[in-house]
Amino acid sequence: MAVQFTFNTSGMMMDAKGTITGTILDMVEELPHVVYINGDGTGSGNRVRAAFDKYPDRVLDAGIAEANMVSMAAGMALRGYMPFAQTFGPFLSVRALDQVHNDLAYNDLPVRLIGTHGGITSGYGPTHNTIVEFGIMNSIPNMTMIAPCDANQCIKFLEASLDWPQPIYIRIPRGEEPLVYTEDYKYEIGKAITVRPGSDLTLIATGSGVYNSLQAAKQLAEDGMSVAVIDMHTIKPIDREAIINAARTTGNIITVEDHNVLGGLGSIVADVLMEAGVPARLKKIGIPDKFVPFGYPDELYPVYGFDGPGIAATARQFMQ
Amino acid sequence: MAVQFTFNTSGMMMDAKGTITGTILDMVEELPHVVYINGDGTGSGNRVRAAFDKYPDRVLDAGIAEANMVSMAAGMALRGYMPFAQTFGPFLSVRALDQVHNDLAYNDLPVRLIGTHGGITSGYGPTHNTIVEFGIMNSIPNMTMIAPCDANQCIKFLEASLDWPQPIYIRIPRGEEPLVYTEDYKYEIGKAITVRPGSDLTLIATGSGVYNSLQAAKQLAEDGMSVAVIDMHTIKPIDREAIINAARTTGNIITVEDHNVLGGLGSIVADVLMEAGVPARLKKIGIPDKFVPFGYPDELYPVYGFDGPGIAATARQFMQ
Amino acid sequence: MTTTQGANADPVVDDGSTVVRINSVPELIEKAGFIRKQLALGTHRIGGVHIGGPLSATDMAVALYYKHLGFDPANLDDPYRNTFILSKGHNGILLYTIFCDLGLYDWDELLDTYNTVEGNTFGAHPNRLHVKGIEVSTGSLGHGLSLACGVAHANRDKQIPARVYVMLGDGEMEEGSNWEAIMYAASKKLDGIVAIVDFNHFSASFAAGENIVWPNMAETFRSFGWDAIEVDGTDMQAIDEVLSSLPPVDYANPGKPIAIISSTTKGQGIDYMEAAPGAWHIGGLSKEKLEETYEIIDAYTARKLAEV
Amino acid sequence: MTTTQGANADPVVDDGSTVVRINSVPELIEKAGFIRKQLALGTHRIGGVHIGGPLSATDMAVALYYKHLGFDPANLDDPYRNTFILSKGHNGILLYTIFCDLGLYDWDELLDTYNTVEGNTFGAHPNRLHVKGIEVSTGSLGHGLSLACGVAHANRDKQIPARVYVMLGDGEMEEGSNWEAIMYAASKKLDGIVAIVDFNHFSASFAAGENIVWPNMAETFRSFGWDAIEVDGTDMQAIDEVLSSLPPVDYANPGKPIAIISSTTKGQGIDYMEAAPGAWHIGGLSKEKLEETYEIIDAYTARKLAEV
Ligand SMILES: Cc1ncc(C[n+]2csc(CCOP(=O)(O)OP(=O)(O)O)c2C)c(N)n1
Ligand SMILES: Cc1ncc(C[n+]2csc(CCOP(=O)(O)OP(=O)(O)O)c2C)c(N)n1
Ligand SMILES: [Mg+2]
Ligand SMILES: [Mg+2]
Repeated sequence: MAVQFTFNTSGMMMDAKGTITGTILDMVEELPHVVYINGDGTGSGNRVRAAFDKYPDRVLDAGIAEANMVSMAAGMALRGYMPFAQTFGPFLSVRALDQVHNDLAYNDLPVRLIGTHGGITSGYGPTHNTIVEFGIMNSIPNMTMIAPCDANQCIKFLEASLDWPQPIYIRIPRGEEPLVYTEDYKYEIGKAITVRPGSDLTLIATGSGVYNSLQAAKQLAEDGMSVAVIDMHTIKPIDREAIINAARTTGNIITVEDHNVLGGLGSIVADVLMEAGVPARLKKIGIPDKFVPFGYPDELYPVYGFDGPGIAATARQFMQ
Repeated sequence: MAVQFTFNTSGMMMDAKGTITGTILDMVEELPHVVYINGDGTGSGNRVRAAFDKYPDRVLDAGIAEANMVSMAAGMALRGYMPFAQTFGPFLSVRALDQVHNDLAYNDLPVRLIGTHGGITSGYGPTHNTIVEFGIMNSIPNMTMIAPCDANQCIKFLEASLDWPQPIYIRIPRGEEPLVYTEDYKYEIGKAITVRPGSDLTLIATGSGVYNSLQAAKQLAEDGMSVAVIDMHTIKPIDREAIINAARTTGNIITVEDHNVLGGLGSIVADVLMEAGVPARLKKIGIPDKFVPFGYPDELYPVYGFDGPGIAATARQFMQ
Repeated sequence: MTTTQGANADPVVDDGSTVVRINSVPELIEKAGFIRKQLALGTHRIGGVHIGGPLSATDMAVALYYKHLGFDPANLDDPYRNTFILSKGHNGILLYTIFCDLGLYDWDELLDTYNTVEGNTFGAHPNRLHVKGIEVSTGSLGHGLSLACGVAHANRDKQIPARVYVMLGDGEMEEGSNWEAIMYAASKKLDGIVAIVDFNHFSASFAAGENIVWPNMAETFRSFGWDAIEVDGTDMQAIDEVLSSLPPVDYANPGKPIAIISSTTKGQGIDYMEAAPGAWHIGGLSKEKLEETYEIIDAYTARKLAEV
Repeated sequence: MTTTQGANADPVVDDGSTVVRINSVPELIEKAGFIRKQLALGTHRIGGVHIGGPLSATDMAVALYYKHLGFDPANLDDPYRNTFILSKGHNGILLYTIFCDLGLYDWDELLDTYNTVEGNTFGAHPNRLHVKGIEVSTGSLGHGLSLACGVAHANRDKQIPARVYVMLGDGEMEEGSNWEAIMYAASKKLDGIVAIVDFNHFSASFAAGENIVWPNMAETFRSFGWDAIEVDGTDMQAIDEVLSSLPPVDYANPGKPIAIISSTTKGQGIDYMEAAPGAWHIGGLSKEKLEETYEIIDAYTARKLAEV
């Protein structure tokens, strides 16, 4: 069901990474089974360090040893704990993949991995970017893959995660992202949210793509195009119904993601549509299967056309 | 262009793993830049051990340390060598993924990784199976992903690989697979081979799926169904033309792979078709996104319907 | 639940638990002989089983499961239990064999359905979701110590003074992930952890020192801040003494995590396997060979009994 | 190609190469002072640069690039060259700065285009496909020693007696992959490898010993079969002596790979950074702060000069 939201046009920024960390530390205080694990990111003189000192067995720092970090989290989950382990995305989803695959997915343990600097937002180049984890987690049984679009949704996701029995990989950007949602809303893992209705074209976006897609939709509205925007915050399990519905209602779909276009949201949408046999036109916006240059997203997003104007331009071309 | 082959109905078995190893060791003898690296698989009293003793700097065994194995191979490639590194698939594609991603793909070095026991052929359960590497490698820029269908094709692939400038991940089954090809043929990385023409339905298969698909096509021919079989030995870069052509000529496609149906060959085919906007019906045969029980392929393949009769049954249903 | 541990059983508890505790070293040696014969039987009935590693780890595993772990088949989820993690997961058959002996499973169930889809209980690598008594699914080497760090943190968080025993292979120690866990465990004084390296002098391909060289594994552990004890892993008396001598887990006065380097031979107890450990990493036995092998094991067990 | 290495340059070769060789310790110290100031300039002009690590590694890098490596800007692909691998890739700016000084690049190119799409040469982590003189692209920690194993095998296969220097961080040594390479290099006597740990007593978050504890890193290396040398990495004289004392690479008489544990402080040479290494893992400098920082560096350099 399409729930309607006014989206935040103020461009108000909020730190997704900080929000997540803070929320988990709140949980640590309230819930004795919640664990927070960092990987040499504890810092000093901050709230994480204070918690690290206060809870020596529940707020941990594995150091620069991500394999140990992930398996250790699994070890705590074996004893009924729910660990949230956070560091740069590639060091969880790529470096520690054997641990994710075996100790989390195959053992089916409710560990939550929070990969920061998702997509090309790191600014630190391909070793610190992760344009591959949608594809990776999609192929691993038992995994759930989430990419919230703003700091508030991170809180919603964290609450929802407490009841989710399986391992979750959550990807967030670097931090300081514009807010998408202004009003409260119901959040459910695996249920896409229609943030803007429309009848000509649907933008199916995830993570940072949602805000940019809303900007594009607004621009396109000025041209008289009615553009729906779906926040596909859950990449796996994918919301097939929402995709099929988009195909049926608008017939034209553009996917928007800060991820390799091979194996990412766009590919998953294609997969769902082909399997369902619902005809639709599809265009994917994302990273064109290459290692991107160095630079921050402000500079890089326009290069790959997933800032608002870039998405709008692609949409105009697609709908000609 | 469809080249036609008589396929091997004798069911003659040939050891793909042994063939690959033997061929690489031949190359080591002939080509001073070829390197062979194993991961505690050198054994004793065999040809690999003899070469290991004879070429202490070109036939190596990294021990049970796959991360070091892959990066070390990259180090040799930095100096102009072409290393072939072979061990169980998951320990290359999953365990050492950070090394594959950064030292091979990002550094763009011509290392060849040979992941054995591909798919669910290991018989050793999910820690030794790899039903994820098509999805993984597909999302990593610069990677080439190959899955030969028989021992002879392994030789063809190895020859072709000598001129390929980028890193390659090659997946082979456990060993002792039936031969698909009897006659000689031209092999090119990235060019699918139509091993059997047909007009009603196309089976697009890879690896062990090719032989089984040919068996199915033969059975279906008896029912009067004209079934084409394509050997999609290269998963990345995918042969778009072959897929689009199959959609245009038969309109019905079934993909056959020993891989998770999420992110594998079937998903890639769906992606290509949606992007091209060519209408076709698609059905994917593979592992249904779960960790499979323990057992050998003889027992497991029928469970997932990718033995010959299983594929034929799916095809009959699909074409009703 | 009653256990079928045979004549050697000495249930010492009266709290309704079914913990088996064999206190006598000769009886432990006999039990090890029995387990070896059952492993041989499995190798015959199943074929293609990892056998060299299970045999070298048998004495240590028997000392643990029949005495030091306090393993309670009727209370597998006891939060106060000691944990055993089989990091070298390819030795799953060793645990299944012990579990059958302890009454958790029938012998025929193990021997008829091992590694079959039909049974899907006993895989070539142990799966915690399929096999009662398995703490964690393993198979990819180099995970057990990290998992143990997590369990040890959990125990300490709950102030449960339990041990976490991790069984590793000498070849397995080549995995770097182990060393991450080793430096972490020492740094955090996770002294409930006992790493047992079944140093059977063989990986899947190489005799110790033939490829990767360990100058002195105990010293290496110590250099990371662990205590390390070297023991003859074929001497039940010595094993029992080492396991008995471990200091108590006392969170108020934390010590160091402890490594036990247990020196053995791959295929321990079956001479022709010891002589060709590479061939017997995985193997199968014909009916005739099985009979011969039973005799070899009996003779070995008798020798070991004579030594105490 | 001519180099612009300034007054300290002492090109000793006459074979057409442009190798820079500064033999005098005071001149190396002066060069280190100059590099530190250029790093400070970069930190001002660019902002948001990894700075603490580059500063602590400066003396070692200067000793290598201006003397011991025989680095030849005009002959970067020389198959006989010594190799330098920056395993702690986040210190790329240190190499770029040296490369500018050696004439491989213009200062403005570095300072104006660092980490921009437009330039796409100088990334936050060095990319061998974009930057001349970079041997291998790094950034994910714990890869350099394994890469070095490959280069060392290649050199030995061709009987090229060259060295492979790998610069690592103390925090980086927490990655298990390093220890795989360490056991492998010792086992295969890859004695061309020199691992230099810039032990600056800080990772990104923790002072040494605050989280992961190293009882004695040199001992740990030795336990794996390496030679290990501890040096004051802020004392150019000592650095020069250690690098000069390394035995020749002689494949007929292989020795052990060598670890140099170089003791430094994160932010070395800039007192306010040394006092707050966590804040200066990455940093930026205002114009005023830059001027002040130049003075601090000059004073530091003068002190170091006075000590020799
Ligand atoms: C990460 C990983 N790499 C490789 C293997 C394949 N493998 C299974 S057993 C084995 C040899 C193990 O030797 P060791 O640890 O000494 O065990 P044991 O001798 O006790 O059987 C290998 C290489 C694996 N299971 N996991
Ligand atoms: C595998 C990996 N994990 C984490 C990081 C993030 N990271 C970059 S620098 C750094 C701290 C490194 O500390 P150290 O090795 O001591 O370097 P230095 O003090 O010389 O800067 C971390 C954790 C990384 N680059 N790679
Ligand atoms: Mg062994
Ligand atoms: Mg440091």
